Amino acid sequence: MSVNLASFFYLISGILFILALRGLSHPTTSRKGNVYGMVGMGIAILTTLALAVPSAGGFGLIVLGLAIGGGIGAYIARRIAMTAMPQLVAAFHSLVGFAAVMVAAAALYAPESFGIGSPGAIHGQALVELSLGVAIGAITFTGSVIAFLKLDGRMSGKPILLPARHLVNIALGVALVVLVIALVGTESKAVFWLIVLLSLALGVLLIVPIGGADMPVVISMLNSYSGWAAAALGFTLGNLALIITGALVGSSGAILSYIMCKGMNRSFISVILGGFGGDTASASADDGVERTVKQGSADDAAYLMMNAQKVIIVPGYGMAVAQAQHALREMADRLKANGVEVKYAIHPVAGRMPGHMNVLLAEANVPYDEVFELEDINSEFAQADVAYVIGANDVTNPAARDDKSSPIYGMPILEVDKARTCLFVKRSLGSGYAGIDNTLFYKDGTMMLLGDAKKMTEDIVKAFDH
Amino acid sequence: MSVNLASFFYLISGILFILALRGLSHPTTSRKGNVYGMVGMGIAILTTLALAVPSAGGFGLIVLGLAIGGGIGAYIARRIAMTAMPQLVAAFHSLVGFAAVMVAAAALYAPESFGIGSPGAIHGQALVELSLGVAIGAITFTGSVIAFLKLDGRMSGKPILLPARHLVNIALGVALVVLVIALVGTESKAVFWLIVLLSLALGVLLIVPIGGADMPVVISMLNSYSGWAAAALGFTLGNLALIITGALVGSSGAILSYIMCKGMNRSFISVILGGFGGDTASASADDGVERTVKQGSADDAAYLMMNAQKVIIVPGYGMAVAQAQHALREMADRLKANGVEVKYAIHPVAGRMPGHMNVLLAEANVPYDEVFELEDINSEFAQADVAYVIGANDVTNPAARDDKSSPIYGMPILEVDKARTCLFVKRSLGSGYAGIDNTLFYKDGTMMLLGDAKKMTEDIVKAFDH
Amino acid sequence: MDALQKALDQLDQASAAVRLAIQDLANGNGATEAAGNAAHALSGGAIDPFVFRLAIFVLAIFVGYYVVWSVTPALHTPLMAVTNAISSVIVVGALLAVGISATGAATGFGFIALTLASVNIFGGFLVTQRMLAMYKKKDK
Amino acid sequence: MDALQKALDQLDQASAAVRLAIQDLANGNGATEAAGNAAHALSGGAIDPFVFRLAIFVLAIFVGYYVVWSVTPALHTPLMAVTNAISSVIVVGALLAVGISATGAATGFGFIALTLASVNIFGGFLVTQRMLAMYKKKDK
Ligand SMILES: NC(=O)c1ccc[n+]([C@@H]2O[C@H](COP(=O)([O-])OP(=O)(O)OC[C@H]3O[C@@H](n4cnc5c(N)ncnc54)[C@H](OP(=O)(O)O)[C@@H]3O)[C@@H](O)[C@H]2O)c1
Ligand SMILES: NC(=O)c1ccc[n+]([C@@H]2O[C@H](COP(=O)([O-])OP(=O)(O)OC[C@H]3O[C@@H](n4cnc5c(N)ncnc54)[C@H](OP(=O)(O)O)[C@@H]3O)[C@@H](O)[C@H]2O)c1
Repeated sequence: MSVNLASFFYLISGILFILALRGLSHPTTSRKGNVYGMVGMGIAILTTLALAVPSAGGFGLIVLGLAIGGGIGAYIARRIAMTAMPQLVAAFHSLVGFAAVMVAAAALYAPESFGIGSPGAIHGQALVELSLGVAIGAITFTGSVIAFLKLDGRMSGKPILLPARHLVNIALGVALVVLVIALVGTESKAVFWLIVLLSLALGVLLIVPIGGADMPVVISMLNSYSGWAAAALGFTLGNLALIITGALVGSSGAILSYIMCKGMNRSFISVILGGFGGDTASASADDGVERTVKQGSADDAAYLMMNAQKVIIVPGYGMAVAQAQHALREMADRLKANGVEVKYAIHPVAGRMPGHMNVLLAEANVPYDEVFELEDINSEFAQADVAYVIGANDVTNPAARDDKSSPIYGMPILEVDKARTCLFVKRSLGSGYAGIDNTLFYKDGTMMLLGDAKKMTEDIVKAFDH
Repeated sequence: MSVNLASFFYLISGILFILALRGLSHPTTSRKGNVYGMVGMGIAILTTLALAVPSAGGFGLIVLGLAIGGGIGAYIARRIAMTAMPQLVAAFHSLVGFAAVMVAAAALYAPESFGIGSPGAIHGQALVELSLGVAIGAITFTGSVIAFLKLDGRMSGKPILLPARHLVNIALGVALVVLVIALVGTESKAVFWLIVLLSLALGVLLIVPIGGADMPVVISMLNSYSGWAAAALGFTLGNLALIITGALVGSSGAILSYIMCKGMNRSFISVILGGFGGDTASASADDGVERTVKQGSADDAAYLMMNAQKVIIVPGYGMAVAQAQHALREMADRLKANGVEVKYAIHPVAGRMPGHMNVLLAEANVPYDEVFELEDINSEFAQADVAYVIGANDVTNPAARDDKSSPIYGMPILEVDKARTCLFVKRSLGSGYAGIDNTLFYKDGTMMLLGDAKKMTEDIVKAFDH
Repeated sequence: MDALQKALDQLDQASAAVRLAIQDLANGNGATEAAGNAAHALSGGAIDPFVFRLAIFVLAIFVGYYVVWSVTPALHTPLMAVTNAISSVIVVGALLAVGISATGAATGFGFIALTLASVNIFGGFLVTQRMLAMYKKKDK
Repeated sequence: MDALQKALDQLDQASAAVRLAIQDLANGNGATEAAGNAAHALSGGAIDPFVFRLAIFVLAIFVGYYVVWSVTPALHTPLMAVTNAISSVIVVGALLAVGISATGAATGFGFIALTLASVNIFGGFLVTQRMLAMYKKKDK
């Protein structure tokens, strides 16, 4: 295949990736979009094979690699539980990081294959590029691994605050810059692997001080970085598909981080500096006021909701933990069958990743046109008889609206306190991820339904039959 | 200046043009956006001068041309009445078309200056490009001139339907293709000028059958075409600014045409084939039913509005014709001073160009946050006491909603008939641009205020004082 | 003259051939080198600028699509005026014709194009500015 | 060998110089030609591909910005999954390493990269597809 034709195909594949993201503007077009993405990837792979025709042995290896990787990928994709999406994204992400490191290493060991010079005489620009790619790739790798462990609960979500960590990080950063310069000067493989090592360490150190629930921001951020790294690699390879993809992924990660930070009313910097959340110590409980809590049973809740005209369901992280989405859907069905109007309200940072709740509800067959975003439904709570808050906490906390001294002040909330009755399904009176007491629990119109979200919802469904 | 640096600057200028359009997403950012556009143009011009340094004589000519053209442009921009915007855009547009023809001619006569070959040996690709540019440019020129004449009222807005026009146009088109091939083969200047001549004729023939009020669609369409032509020229010159600008202008024209056609519920093809509108013969009046019209005076209107709680003003083309925007603003001020809530409702195709009404209202100092688009205000008519329809007609015609046989059926309308009282300010019971009788005139809640829009509005303001 | 030109051409070719042979010799590995060349070509050296321009053009259409749809309808008239103004960047062509042209005719055409485009540039941007200056918020 | 190379270089230069002289002679108009050359350069022959790539990169960022903002929040999780999948287009680099590499180490690295990227490609697109298949409208 001629180089020009190949470039043309790479361009097409880049455009198909754009169309893949574009499809996500609506559920109905999203499926077609995903197909565009797959076709784009297929074109990129076939074009590369046609351009630099591999030897027979090479071809065998390629098929083997694709088969092994593809098999594992397909297996995981089929089996993974929807509630584990945040972990999965983190895990996949670490793979991209490691793959980038390996590609950079391959380029260093066999520069002729990449057209960037010959061993011992690699172009300077390419070396700079390589080291950038490898450093960001390695940071992405370990960072994502930590994020995965924290999200998957294999590691405590608590921020681990090492002493003098900022200093250590800065020192590592400076060392990396020096090493990169050394690499460009010497093209030494030892220096290269030293860069890899330091970057791996930096990835760990950067992410451990960040609380578990901030991991989505971290993943998005690393995603964005890896996008820029891919684009840089694209410059070296002169590959249009890679340049375009890098820019897309880079923007996507940055925008999602921004959306999350805005949803929490926190600055990106404060997230990255870490130390937030995880410390469930509620320093706020002792303000001297005697506070009473109205506790209810599944029967009470069933009675209240059956006699309501409009119920708004507010799911949160607890619903995901309890896997309560199917029970919830059943409850809603029963209510609807009885003429109750049911809607779902989703906060932009409910759960542990953007869109987390939407996926779970979709899994439970909740039609997406019953699910509303914060801005679209917030005004309706005043007309609702019941707000059924299931496993959500921070995203309903009125302190964000009313208490200027609260650390979450300014974060937009779902105004469930405007509903006639507010039902809270959770296991305790404990606080949410932000570690802040929710005054709503002690309000007049609130009834606490203490228990596991799934169990409680199932009990309510049973109570409908009494 | 090195070529690479120049390309870089052209890229920057292209990006500044993107930012110029981006600024228009909101009035507050739009002014800065316009400055970006100017800077982008400045960069493009200076870069060209630095790259291909002109001789002293050439430099003198350039300054002269810029001074003459710039002076005229600035003078026009300062003096033109806001109501004449549609004409002005058409006129400016014809200039771009003619400039494109001249640039193409210059390239043919002095190909070395453009780096596309030497006289008698111009690259084939460049010749194809040139002829494309010159043909589209010439069509844009005469087409825009006709559009200008129709919009400015110097030529009847009536569609001029020549016999066998489609046949003639097709024949001209075929002849053009043949001539382009001949030009590529021979590089003959005579053929070039023949192309110019035929294209000029085609421009006239294509546009005369189209009714005056369809001219905005025509202008947008020609705008879009000229964008694609500019992009093509950009390919030949290898000029990034030109390629990017061409794509932007091309998209912009196409999207505006689409928006207008959708606002009228007509297909683009039917607009281009022409023959619509202008024939004010109302074939509909004689349906045998005796119809009565309630006519009112300025005093009646003043009384009604002063005692209203909410008045929605619906301006249309007649307001522009009558230059009634300032009087209207005064009326609104008086009403607001008396505690009446006043809002403006703008239909996407009210007036004679997209956004026409908004500019006029802005000129009269109406704050833009009192002005609403169709989707945002249509539900409010039901709560309004008075809809004050001034010089608008088609955009309120309920036939578009209710009468399946009407030629405008399906066009979205402002539902002024939902308001308690509907006041119509116009000079007669005649129809609007679409030539369709408006049944609303004969409805119970309607009161006709027959007269010039400006005069009537001023009379109402005077009546407030009685 | 033509003969001289031809001879030089042949000389060039010969020198290129020798050069290639030396390289092969130096590497002692023709096959890898060839594959490397393909990859190197992939790295951009040999790509026709047309492909790049096409990519830029296509991406600019995407940008145009999104950027224009995000324009608020209230500003559609200024949008038409400003696209008019920026499309006069065709003045770049006119500048080339006037500044460095050889023949009188081309200079003349270029001068006309320059003058017309200038009307548009100044007129377009200024009238847009005038319009935009009128859009005001309600003063509270 | 080096000396031969050098000699050939000089030969090339000389031939280029002669060629230029002939051209000037033929035109009899050095100045115009020079200006023309500048314009021709402007027409792209000599532009560093880096500039084009930069343009493509910048425009793609604009496209990315708009395209991602237009993603509905309900699909932000699939968005993360699919960006993950498409960023594995880095597999292109892995293919080069495995397919045409000379040294064993590079092939090994390439193979690892290829396998990992494949996990991502298949896993990413398929899990996205699985998620998207779940989004349903209310049936009327
Ligand atoms: N989504 C994102 O993209 C994102 C990104 C960054 C940060 N965050 C942060 O994550 C938080 C999300 O808010 P949220 O309201 O969804 O969650 P939350 O505030 O963390 O509250 C979740 C609640 O669920 C309850 N819960 C846990 N397991 C449960 C079970 N099995 N059954 C019943 N209840 C259970 C917990 O209370 P008990 O222990 O009493 O049961 C907890 O209070 C916010 O603070 C947000 O800033 C989210
Ligand atoms: N805006 C665009 O971009 C665009 C594009 C393409 C087509 N169009 C078409 O243009 C039309 C626009 O609708 P529209 O409602 O604004 O206008 P319209 O339907 O054409 O009606 C304008 C009315 O204003 C009245 N009028 C004229 N001069 C007047 C004066 N001096 N004082 C008072 N009244 C006066 C006329 O009635 P009298 O003669 O009785 O006074 C006429 O009925 C639509 O049919 C639309 O499809 C618009």
